[in-house]
Amino acid sequence: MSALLEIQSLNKGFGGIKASDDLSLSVEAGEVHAIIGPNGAGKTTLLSQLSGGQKPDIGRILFKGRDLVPLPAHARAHLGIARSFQITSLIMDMSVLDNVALAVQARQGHSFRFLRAARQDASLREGAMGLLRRVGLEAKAQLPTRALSHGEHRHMEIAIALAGQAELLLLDEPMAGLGGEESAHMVTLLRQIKSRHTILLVEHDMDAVFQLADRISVLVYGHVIATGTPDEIRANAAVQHAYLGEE
Amino acid sequence: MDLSLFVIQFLNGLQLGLLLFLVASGLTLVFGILDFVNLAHGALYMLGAFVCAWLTQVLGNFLLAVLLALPVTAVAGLLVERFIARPLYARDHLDHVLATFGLILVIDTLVHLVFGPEGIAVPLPDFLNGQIRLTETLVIPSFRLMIIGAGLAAAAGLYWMVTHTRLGMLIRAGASNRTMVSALGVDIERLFALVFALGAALAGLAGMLIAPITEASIGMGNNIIITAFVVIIVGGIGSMKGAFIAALMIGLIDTLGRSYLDDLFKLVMSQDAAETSAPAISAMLIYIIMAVVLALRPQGLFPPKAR
Amino acid sequence: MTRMTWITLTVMALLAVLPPVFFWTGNAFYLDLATRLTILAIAAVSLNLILGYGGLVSFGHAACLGLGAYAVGIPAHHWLYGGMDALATTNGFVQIGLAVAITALFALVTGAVCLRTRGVYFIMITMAFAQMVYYLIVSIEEYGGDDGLVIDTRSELPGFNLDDPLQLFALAYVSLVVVMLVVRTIVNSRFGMVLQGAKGNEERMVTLGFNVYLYRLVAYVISGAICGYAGALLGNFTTFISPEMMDWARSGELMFMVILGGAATTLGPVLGSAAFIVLEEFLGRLTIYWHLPFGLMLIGVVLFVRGGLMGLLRGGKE
Amino acid sequence: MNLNGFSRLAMVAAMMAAPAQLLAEDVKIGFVTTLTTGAAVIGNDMKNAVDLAMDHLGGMAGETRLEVIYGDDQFAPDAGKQVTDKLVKQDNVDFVAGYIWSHVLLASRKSVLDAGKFLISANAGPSQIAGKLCDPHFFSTSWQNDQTPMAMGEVLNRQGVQSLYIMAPNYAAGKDMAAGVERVFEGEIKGKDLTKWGADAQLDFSAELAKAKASGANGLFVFYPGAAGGAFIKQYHQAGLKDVLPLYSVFTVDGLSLPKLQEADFSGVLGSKTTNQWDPSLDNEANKKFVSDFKAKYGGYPSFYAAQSYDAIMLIASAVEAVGGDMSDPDAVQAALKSADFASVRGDFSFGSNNMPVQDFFLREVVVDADGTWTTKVVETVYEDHVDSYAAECKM
Repeated sequence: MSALLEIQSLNKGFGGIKASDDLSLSVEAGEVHAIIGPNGAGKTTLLSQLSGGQKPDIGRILFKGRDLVPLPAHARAHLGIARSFQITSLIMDMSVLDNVALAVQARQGHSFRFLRAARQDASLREGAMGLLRRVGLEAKAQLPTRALSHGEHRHMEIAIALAGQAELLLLDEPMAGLGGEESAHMVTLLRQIKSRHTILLVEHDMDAVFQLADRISVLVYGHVIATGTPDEIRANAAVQHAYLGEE
Repeated sequence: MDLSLFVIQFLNGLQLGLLLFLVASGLTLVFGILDFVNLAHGALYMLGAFVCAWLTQVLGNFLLAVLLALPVTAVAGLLVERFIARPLYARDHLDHVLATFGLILVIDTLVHLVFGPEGIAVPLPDFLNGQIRLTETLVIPSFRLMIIGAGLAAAAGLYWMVTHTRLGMLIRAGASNRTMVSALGVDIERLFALVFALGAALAGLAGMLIAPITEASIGMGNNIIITAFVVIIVGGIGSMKGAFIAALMIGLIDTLGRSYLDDLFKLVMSQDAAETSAPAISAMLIYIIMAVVLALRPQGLFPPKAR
Repeated sequence: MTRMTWITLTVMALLAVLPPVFFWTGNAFYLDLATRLTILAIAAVSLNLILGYGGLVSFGHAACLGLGAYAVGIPAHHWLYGGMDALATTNGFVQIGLAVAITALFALVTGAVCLRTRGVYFIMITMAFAQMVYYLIVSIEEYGGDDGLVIDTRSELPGFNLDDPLQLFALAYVSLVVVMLVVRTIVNSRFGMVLQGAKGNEERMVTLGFNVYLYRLVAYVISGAICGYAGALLGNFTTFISPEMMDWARSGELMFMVILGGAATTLGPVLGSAAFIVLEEFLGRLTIYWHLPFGLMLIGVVLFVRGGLMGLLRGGKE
Repeated sequence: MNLNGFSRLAMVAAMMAAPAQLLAEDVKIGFVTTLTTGAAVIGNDMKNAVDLAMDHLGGMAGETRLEVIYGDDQFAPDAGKQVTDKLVKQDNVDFVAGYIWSHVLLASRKSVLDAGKFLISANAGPSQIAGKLCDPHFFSTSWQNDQTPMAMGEVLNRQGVQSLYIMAPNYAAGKDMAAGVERVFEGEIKGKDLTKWGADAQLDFSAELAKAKASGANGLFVFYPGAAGGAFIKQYHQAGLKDVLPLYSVFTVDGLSLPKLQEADFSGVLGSKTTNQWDPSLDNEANKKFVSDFKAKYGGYPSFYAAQSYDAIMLIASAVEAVGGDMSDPDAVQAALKSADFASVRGDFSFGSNNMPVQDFFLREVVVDADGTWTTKVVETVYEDHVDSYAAECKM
């Protein structure tokens, strides 16, 4: 296995706080790599730097050997990186189907097409319906997005992330705010996805992380203090200190 | 170039800049802390001028009239806050712009109804009505010096308030983190109302200071409000320091542009063309500056720290 | 949706039929009012594309209206009074083509700068550019400066005599219908979906891989060009063009028309401009203090009527 | 009664025609002026004068009832044109009179003349309309813009003023006024400033006054009509320029600014000189009646705007009476207007070849009247029967 994503000495500060502190990490193609760490460890900031929402102060992000740092967010998406958001980031005024169709549209290339009605475009509609079927939201396709529950929104996020057929999925806390049954449902869904995509997963739900992840990195104050298989991480003293020692 | 003329024009520019600052500081407070776009801020400026002018005619004393007119404009600000701004805080800027655009029409027409269309002249006490001779060739109207003095005093007062008082601390905190302020258990509604009233009083004060020069006239606020917006955009919304620097900058550029641009233009075009295009181009200058500043720094010169 | 379609068709049919009836029954002034309304409705529809569907609150749209009018006025001025022979023409195709080209270019250049900013900065910088054009025109003595430009001759188009108020109205009306259909098509296309998506959630659209800036810029240019066309019609209608047309208050009125009628709807801007023009005219007849009820109404609409007139017609639900 | 179908029809037709005939006996006058914004102070003065003229006429021109419909131009040419269109097309007026502002008049001119109506300017007199845009159906009861400043230029020459600084608003009339004084003045022009005008006019003249003073000119010529006039005078005095840079103004110190200046006690304005074609102190019957009734009704001196508006209504009334209220023959009405057969408050009055007045111009001085009110009186006659400079350009 070769490294699909190689993060080298990333630094990012806000005022006096270091959100990323000499952060290095590599994600192998095909693995589910989970990032865990206490609140404020800089997990979301890391994802933002990967997807292009924020620029690192110093450091390189190599995706298939190419440095992403100078690229704007939309260009990174074209290279094959998709992201879901921790706080649900959907277009609430649009229907469920429209949200996913836009993601399909994005994959199909530029959208400087002014004439044909997008809502009658079979390639968009069917693609989007297929994705909704995969996440189990087929029946709710025509509803306005704001009418759906939180758990359903999380599933929509996954459908949108999948639409790009991206090699690398950046998932920011897909389980956040989900109840027990919904969580189980999400874990099943992610298991299915796992075979086809490389996933960088930021997650607080440890049960889910240990069920899904091939490898786990632990982030504390913007720095990776340990990387390893779930079993290795369970046994790691530094991790136990970071999580339990300060209680 | 005539040095004493330049000094006089510089002082004129300073005076305009300070008046702009008084209007812009209120605007940037309301904007920065309440996130409310108040186009009608200029109408409060006009209201200040009219109330003060009327009180001067009734009481026969300009300074007394200013003291009484200040709380009146503050109350006007409170009313605007309560009945128009407050229901709109949660809405987007577009709604703010439209509602306060309507408010301008309302206030302009009310002033026309109450005070008549002709505007009110404001007589000054004798000691403010003369001139001060700084050197043989340097003579400046004493009232204009007083405006400069009052403007600087207000700026200093604001600076002290923002840096040294509890209200100032809340204002600073509010500009960068609204949820934090409410988490501190501060009554955010009262804070907002207070800030709005303060902004109204500052705008009113500017109107009172200019009234003895230009008279209180309908629509005078529409003239200055756009310039004041330019000031706070250039300075960075919510930044008192930015407003101060940008106001002085724009006051000086505007005045010096009006003074020297036609001479400059005469070098490259006919006298007539220079005389008619210079005033228009000098009016354009401030917008050009704003566009350039925003093109280079989309958040203005002194953006407040992350919100 | 069918109900909305019916309402739209009814309103557009009334707008087609009533003005000529006024004209034939000796109320020529109401035909003029309808022509003005129709032309401003075109401008409002163009603004709706970026404001309603794109979420881009342009406070300088009147600049495009004015530029379009001057693109008619300046060639006509030279044709009448000489000078700048290359520009002197009354050919409607040239004048209108010029109006569309100039406003598209203006929108391209200013949009490229403005779209780098967000929120209130965007509102203010669009206004700043409009003010620049305003003062630029004021400074050009040849074209009347502050006093404006009286053009004693209208654009010449084959098959149309624009000096005939009925034909001018017909041209404006047909233009409005075409522009409404064009904007509707754009909005429903893939391009339009991106534009609306970016209004709803810019970050999401960027992460999906859309260069939102570029899509917005294209929409901005289209909107500006349509508004320039409306300006060319307006110049032909008034035969008097002044910098006043580009005043920031005019831009505010265009915004108000869109909001009053209902942003991001096909018919909304038309209803809004109709309501605006009719109110202005009839309140103005009642009292010279008509700005008072007008202003109060504006505030009332913003405070209490979400979704504008279209919202009311839909029966309150969004 | 037994009517056959035809006579029934005829009766219906007659009934429908009847109100039209009644209406035709009323002659309607549209009067466009500024009733909102700060400039409404001028518009109201003009409106007062029109109302007074209608009182004096008893609302009748001979046997014909007159009706006046006011229109507000909002101090903007496009709004002025719009309201003119409404008066012409909707109210179907026979005359459109008024117009303070040159640019409003220029914008509205076509709407009136194309409809075959008569246009009477009660104030604005841009050079174009006296010259190449002159029209048989256009008349003025005021002046061509250049004339009054030309008279002032003549005064300056007579007084031996060597050099001059000029300030005026940047619009049609401002440019004409500057051109007028420049045409006649024989000394040196040290500088000229045209300032922003309109609804958001520049009212703080600090930079310009400083320049004027530094220019070393012997005199300052200004034109600031309406509210701007008062503001200008105050700043002129606050800057202490009275002795350094004497003021020569046109249309700036008038019946509108003087009461406010008196209220604010700017006594420096007393004795200042201005030129005009009319003055409240002019000694003729029409003027005495106008001024005393105006003072009685409105409690203050009329301004020259009022005097010109009063004359405009009187001119129209004289023409309507001459044709016996029959507006069907435009040529007859035109001829009746041209004969100017009415008693103007300025005394002698006739129209030149371009339908602009041929009239005297006076030098006036600000004085205190017997009741202690500030007003003006005539010092001397500068021009007699003056014809404007653009009459030759008018091909009519």
